[in-house]
Amino acid sequence: MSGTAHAGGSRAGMRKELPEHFKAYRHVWVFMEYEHGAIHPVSLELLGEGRKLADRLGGELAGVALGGDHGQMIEVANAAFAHGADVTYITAEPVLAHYRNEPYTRAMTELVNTYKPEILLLGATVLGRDLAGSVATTLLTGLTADCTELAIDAERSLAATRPTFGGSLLCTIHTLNVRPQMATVRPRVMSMPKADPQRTGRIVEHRLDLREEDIVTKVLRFLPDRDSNKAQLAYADIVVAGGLGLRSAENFQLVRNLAEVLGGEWGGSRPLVQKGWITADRQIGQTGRTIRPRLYIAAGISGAIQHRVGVEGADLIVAINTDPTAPIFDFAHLGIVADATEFLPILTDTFRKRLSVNRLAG
Amino acid sequence: MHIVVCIKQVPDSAQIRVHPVHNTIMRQGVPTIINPYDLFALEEALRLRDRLGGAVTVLTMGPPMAEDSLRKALTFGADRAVLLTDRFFAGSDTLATSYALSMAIQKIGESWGTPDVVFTGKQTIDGDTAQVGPGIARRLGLNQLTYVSAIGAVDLAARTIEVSRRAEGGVQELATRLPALITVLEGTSEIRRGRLADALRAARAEVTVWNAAQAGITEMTKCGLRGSPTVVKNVFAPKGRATKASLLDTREKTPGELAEAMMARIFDALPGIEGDLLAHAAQY
Amino acid sequence: MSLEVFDAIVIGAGPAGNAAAYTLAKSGLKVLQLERGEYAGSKNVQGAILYADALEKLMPDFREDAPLERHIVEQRMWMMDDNSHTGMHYRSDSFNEEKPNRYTIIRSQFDRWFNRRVREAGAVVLCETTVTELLKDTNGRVIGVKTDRHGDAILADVVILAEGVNGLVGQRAGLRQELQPAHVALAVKEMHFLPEEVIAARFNLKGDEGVVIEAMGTITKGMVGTAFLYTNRESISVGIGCMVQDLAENRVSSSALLEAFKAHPSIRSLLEGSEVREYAAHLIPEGGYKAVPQLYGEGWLVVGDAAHFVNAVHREGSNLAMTSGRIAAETVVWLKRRREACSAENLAEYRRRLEASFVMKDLKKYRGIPALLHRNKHFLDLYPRIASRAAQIWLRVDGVDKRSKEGEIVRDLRAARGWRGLVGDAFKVARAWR
Amino acid sequence: MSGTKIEEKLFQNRYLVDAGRPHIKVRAHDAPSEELRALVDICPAGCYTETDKGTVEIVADGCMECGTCRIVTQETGEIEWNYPRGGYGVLFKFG
Repeated sequence: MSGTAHAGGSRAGMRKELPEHFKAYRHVWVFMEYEHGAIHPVSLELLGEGRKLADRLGGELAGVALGGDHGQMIEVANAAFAHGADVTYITAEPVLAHYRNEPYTRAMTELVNTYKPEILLLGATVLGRDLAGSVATTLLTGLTADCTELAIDAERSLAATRPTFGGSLLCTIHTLNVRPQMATVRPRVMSMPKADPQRTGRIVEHRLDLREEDIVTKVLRFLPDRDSNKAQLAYADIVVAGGLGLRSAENFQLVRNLAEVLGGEWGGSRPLVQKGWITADRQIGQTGRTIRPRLYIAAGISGAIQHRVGVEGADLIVAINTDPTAPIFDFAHLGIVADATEFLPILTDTFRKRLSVNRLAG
Repeated sequence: MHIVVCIKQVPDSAQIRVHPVHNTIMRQGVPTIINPYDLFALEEALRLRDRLGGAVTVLTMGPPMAEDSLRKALTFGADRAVLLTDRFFAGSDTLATSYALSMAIQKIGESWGTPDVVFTGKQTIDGDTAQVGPGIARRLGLNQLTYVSAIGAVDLAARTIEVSRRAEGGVQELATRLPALITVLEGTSEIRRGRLADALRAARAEVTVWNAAQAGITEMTKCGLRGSPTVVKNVFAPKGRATKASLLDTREKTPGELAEAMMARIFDALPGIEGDLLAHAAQY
Repeated sequence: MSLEVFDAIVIGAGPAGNAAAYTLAKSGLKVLQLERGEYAGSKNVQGAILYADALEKLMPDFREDAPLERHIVEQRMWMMDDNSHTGMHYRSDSFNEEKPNRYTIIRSQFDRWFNRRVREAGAVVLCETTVTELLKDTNGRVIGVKTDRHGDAILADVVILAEGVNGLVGQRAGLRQELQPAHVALAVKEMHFLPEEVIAARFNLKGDEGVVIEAMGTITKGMVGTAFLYTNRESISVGIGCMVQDLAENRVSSSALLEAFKAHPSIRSLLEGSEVREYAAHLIPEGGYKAVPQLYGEGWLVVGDAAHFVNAVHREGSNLAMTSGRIAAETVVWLKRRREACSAENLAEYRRRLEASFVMKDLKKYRGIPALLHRNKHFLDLYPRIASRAAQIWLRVDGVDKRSKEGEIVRDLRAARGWRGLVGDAFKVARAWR
Repeated sequence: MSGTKIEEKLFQNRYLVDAGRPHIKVRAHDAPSEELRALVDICPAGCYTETDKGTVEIVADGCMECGTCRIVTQETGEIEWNYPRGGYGVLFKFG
C-alpha cells in the first residue's frame, strides 16, 4: 500500500510556522538495532550520518538502545558513543528481549514523547521498517522510508532523499509542521564512521511499565537462515549465479563452489530453470523477485531482459562471459571476457586461499 | 471469516524511463497495474478464505479508474470490492492514506461484518514505504504482522493465528490474536488464475464506490494534502553511471593473475567485504 | 454442463472484434467478447493509421473522445537507394477539414478506448482469457468456445472469429488453412519519442497535423517489402516489413533491416535525439484476394486479419477489419431479427454483403499484385536505383548538356531491363492494377 | 545479426513471463531443418539459438508473439506454438 506518490505540487516550498509545542523538539536520534547479540551495522552507519546532521543543527546525537538485558544495552551504548553519539537512551525490559512490534513501539513512542527528538533515524531493515511505520503513525508524524541521502536545509528541515519508482527516480521529502522528522535509511549507503573506543557519553535510563502478560504477540521460534535449506536470494549479501554459458548441469557445481567459499547464495538465469538444472526458487531475474546483494557475480549469463531488471540493484555486479558483446557487460560494473567454466574454479581457489591464509594469520 | 485486502493501483514503475538527453521523466505509455506485492496478499487472503470459509473484500483508495484494478481482483475470486475515491484524498501521504483506509475498513466492518484479518502487500512499487499497513494496524488496534511468508494455524474460535515472518537473518514464528493486520512477502504462493465463473462474475460486478462521507470520514483535515505531514519537494533523475563494465585486460596475464586482479577489484569496490568474508570463513 | 449461453461470442478485441462486438451489443444482443491480452490492445500492433470512414459508420461521434494522435496532411512516397531517396510528396491544406479522413493512432490506447465503448454498449468483455478451442456439436456445428480458465465451455448461437493474423483457433478447428510464408509479411516497428515541438519543426507541422512516409527500395535488400515512418503527437512510429518467405530464404533479420533503415541518411536526421520506448513485431496477411479463406460456416464467421482482409498495395487493413466486423455483426443481427438460425446457408449473406462492399472489391482489384511482386523483385530494387541515378544526373549541374544527360538516363534504363523488359514490366503492372 | 541490439530493444518492452510455462517449444531433434535453422537469424526477438551440438533451442521470454516461426516451420512440425495463457507474454504499451 501507499506512497508519497503525490507530485511536488502546490504545497512544495510552502512552510507554515511550526506549532509551539514542537519547538522544544531537539537533537538527532538513531535507533540502535540489536538482535541475536549483535548491533546491525546500519545503526553504526547512521550514527556517522547523524553526527553530521546534529553538528549542522548544533544539537546532540543520541543512540536509542532497546533490549531485554541491561548489560547488553550498556555495550550497545558504548558502541554508540564510540561511533559518535553523545547520549544513549536505554530501556532494558524483559518484554524487549526479542523484537516484537507492540512493546518496541510502546518503548520508542514513550521515549520520543518524553525526551522530544527533532529527528529520528532507523535502518531500513525489516525490523526498522516494521517499527518505524507504527511509531510514526502513533506519533502522527511523517516518515520517509528507505532513504539514500540526508541533509539539513536552510530552514533546519530534514531533506530526506530516496529512490522512487523502482529506482528510476529520486525524490526529496520534507516533514512539515510535525516533530520528530522520521526516516529509515538503507544499509550500506552511508559510510561506516571510524570507531573511537575512548569516546564516552551520557546514559539515560528509562523504565517501561509493560509486563509480558500485557503483550498479545508471542515469538514461538526463530529459524536462522543459515540453518535453512531454502534459497534466501532476496536477502543474501552475496549471490553467485550461472547461465547457459556453463554448458552443462555438471558445470553448475562451479557456481555453488564459489558461493560456498564466499558464504553467499547461488542461483541461475531462467533458461537453467527451464532445463531443470536448478529449481524455480533459485531463479534470478523474474519480475517481482529482484535481488539487491552487495556483490553479484554472473557467470555465463548473457544478461537478457528480465535478468537485468532483477539484479540492477546490486552494489557491485561482476560478469564473466565469453562474448564481449553480451548485454551483461552493459550493466555490470566489472567484467572479464573468459569462459566461466575455466575461470570460476580459479577465482574460487583464489578466494579460498586468501580467506584461509588470513584466517590462520588472524 | 471476513478478510479485507487493501490493494493499490500503481504505475508499472519498471516502464518509467528517464530521457538520457533531456533528463526528463518519460511517463508515456506507462500502464497502471495492481501493485505486484498486493497480488501476493490477495492470494493469501483467498487461500485463507478457501481454507476457513467466509468472504474477501478488496479495498482501494484512488481515482475512479482504480475500479479496473478492483475488477481484476474480483476476477481472481474476491467476493466484493470497494473503491474509496474523493478529491479530498488527492495528495495523501502514508499517514493520511492509513487514516482514510482505516475509516473505510471500519465502515466495511459495519456493512459486512468486522474483519478478522486485514491484508496488504509488503510495500508498493511506487512509494516503497511499507508504512500504510503498519499505519492501519495502529489506527484500528490490529495486531501487526509484517513481512509474513506463511500463515500457519488459525483458530477462529480461540481467535488466534500463527505466522512465519521474515526477520533479520532468519524467520520468526509468531502467534497472536485476531483481529490482525498482515503484510505479505512476495513469492509466498503462486498466484492463482481466476476461474471462468469468477471472471464472468467480475466482468458484470458492481463495485461499491464510496466518497469520504459515505466511508464515514468526517475529519477532512486528516485527509489529502492537509492530513499529510510529508511533502515531496523535488523529483529528479539519478546521475547515470558509466554504462559499460570495466573489463579486465586479459592480455599477457595468467588466469591466476586475472583472478587475483578480480578479487582485488572486488575488495576495492566494496570496502568492508573482505572483513565480512573473513569473519564468515572463520565461523565455518 | 455449461455456464451460460450467449447470442454471440466474439474472439479478439482488435478493430474487427471490437467493431463486431459493438454492433452486436448496440443491437441489444447478448454478447461475450474474449481477449487474451491484459486489456484490449495489449497484444495488438499496427503502424498505425486509422481510416476515419470505417469507424464513422459505427460511431459517428468517435472524434469526441477517441485517442487520436495527428490527422494526416501530407503523404510522402519514397523510393530509396543506399544513400538517396526519390520522393513524391502530397500535402494539402484541404486535409485540415472538420472531420479529417486519416489519423495516426497508438493502437494499445486506441483499442482500449474502442473496447470501453464496446463494454458501455452492453457487451460482457473478459480480458486475460485465451480461447483454446471451438466447441462443436456432433454435426460439426460450432456451438461455443473453451478457454484457458478453469471452468466449462461457454455456448453461443454464433462465434465470430476476430483472432487476428495467427488465427490459431480457427485453424485448429479446421475452418481454414495455415498461412503460407509467401502470403504473409513480418513487420517490425519501434516507437521513438521526441518532444512535440521537435516533431512539429522537423516535419513542418502545426497543431495536430501529421505526416506519413511510405518507403520502398534497396532498404529491403531485394525482398518484397516496404518501410514506413508515421508522426504521432510526441512520438514517431518507424518500421519495416518484408515477406516471411523472402526473409527465411535470405536469412535476414528484420531487426537489422530496421537498424539500416533508421541509419539511412534520409531517415536518420528525422529521428535524431529520440528515445526508443518499444520494439514490436507483427505479421501482416498480404496474400490478397486469393488467400482469403472460407469466411463462414455452421455457427461461425471470420473477420479482419484472420480472414486475410488486408489491402497491401494501399497499406489498408484496420478499415477492412472494422468493416468486415461490422458487416458480420449486422448479418447476425439481421438473422436474429428474422428469427433464423446461424447456419452456413444463412451466414452466406455475410459474404454477399462483403462482395458488395469495398472490402472484397478492392481485394479483387489487386488480386494479381502479390504474385507479381513475388516474381518481379527487381521492381523494389532496380527501379529505385534507376530513379535515384536519373535524378542525380538531372539535378547535378556539371557542365554536361541536358540532351546528353537525357541520353544517359535512357541508356541506364535500357541497360538495366532492356526495352522488352521495361515494356513487359509496364504491361504487368497495368494488368495487375486494373 | 547483432544479438546485442535485439536484447537492448527488448529491454524496452513490457512482459509478464509465465514462469515454467513456455508458450513455444522446440521438439527434440538431432539435426534441425533448414527452416528451423533460419529462425536463429530471422526471429525478430532473437529467441532462437544454435547449441554446440548443432541443435536449435528457444528461450521465449522475449517473444513478441508475431508467429513467424510458426509459419516458417509449419511443414517440418519442429515447433509447438501456442498463445501464452491469458494476460501473460508480451504486453505492448503502444503496439
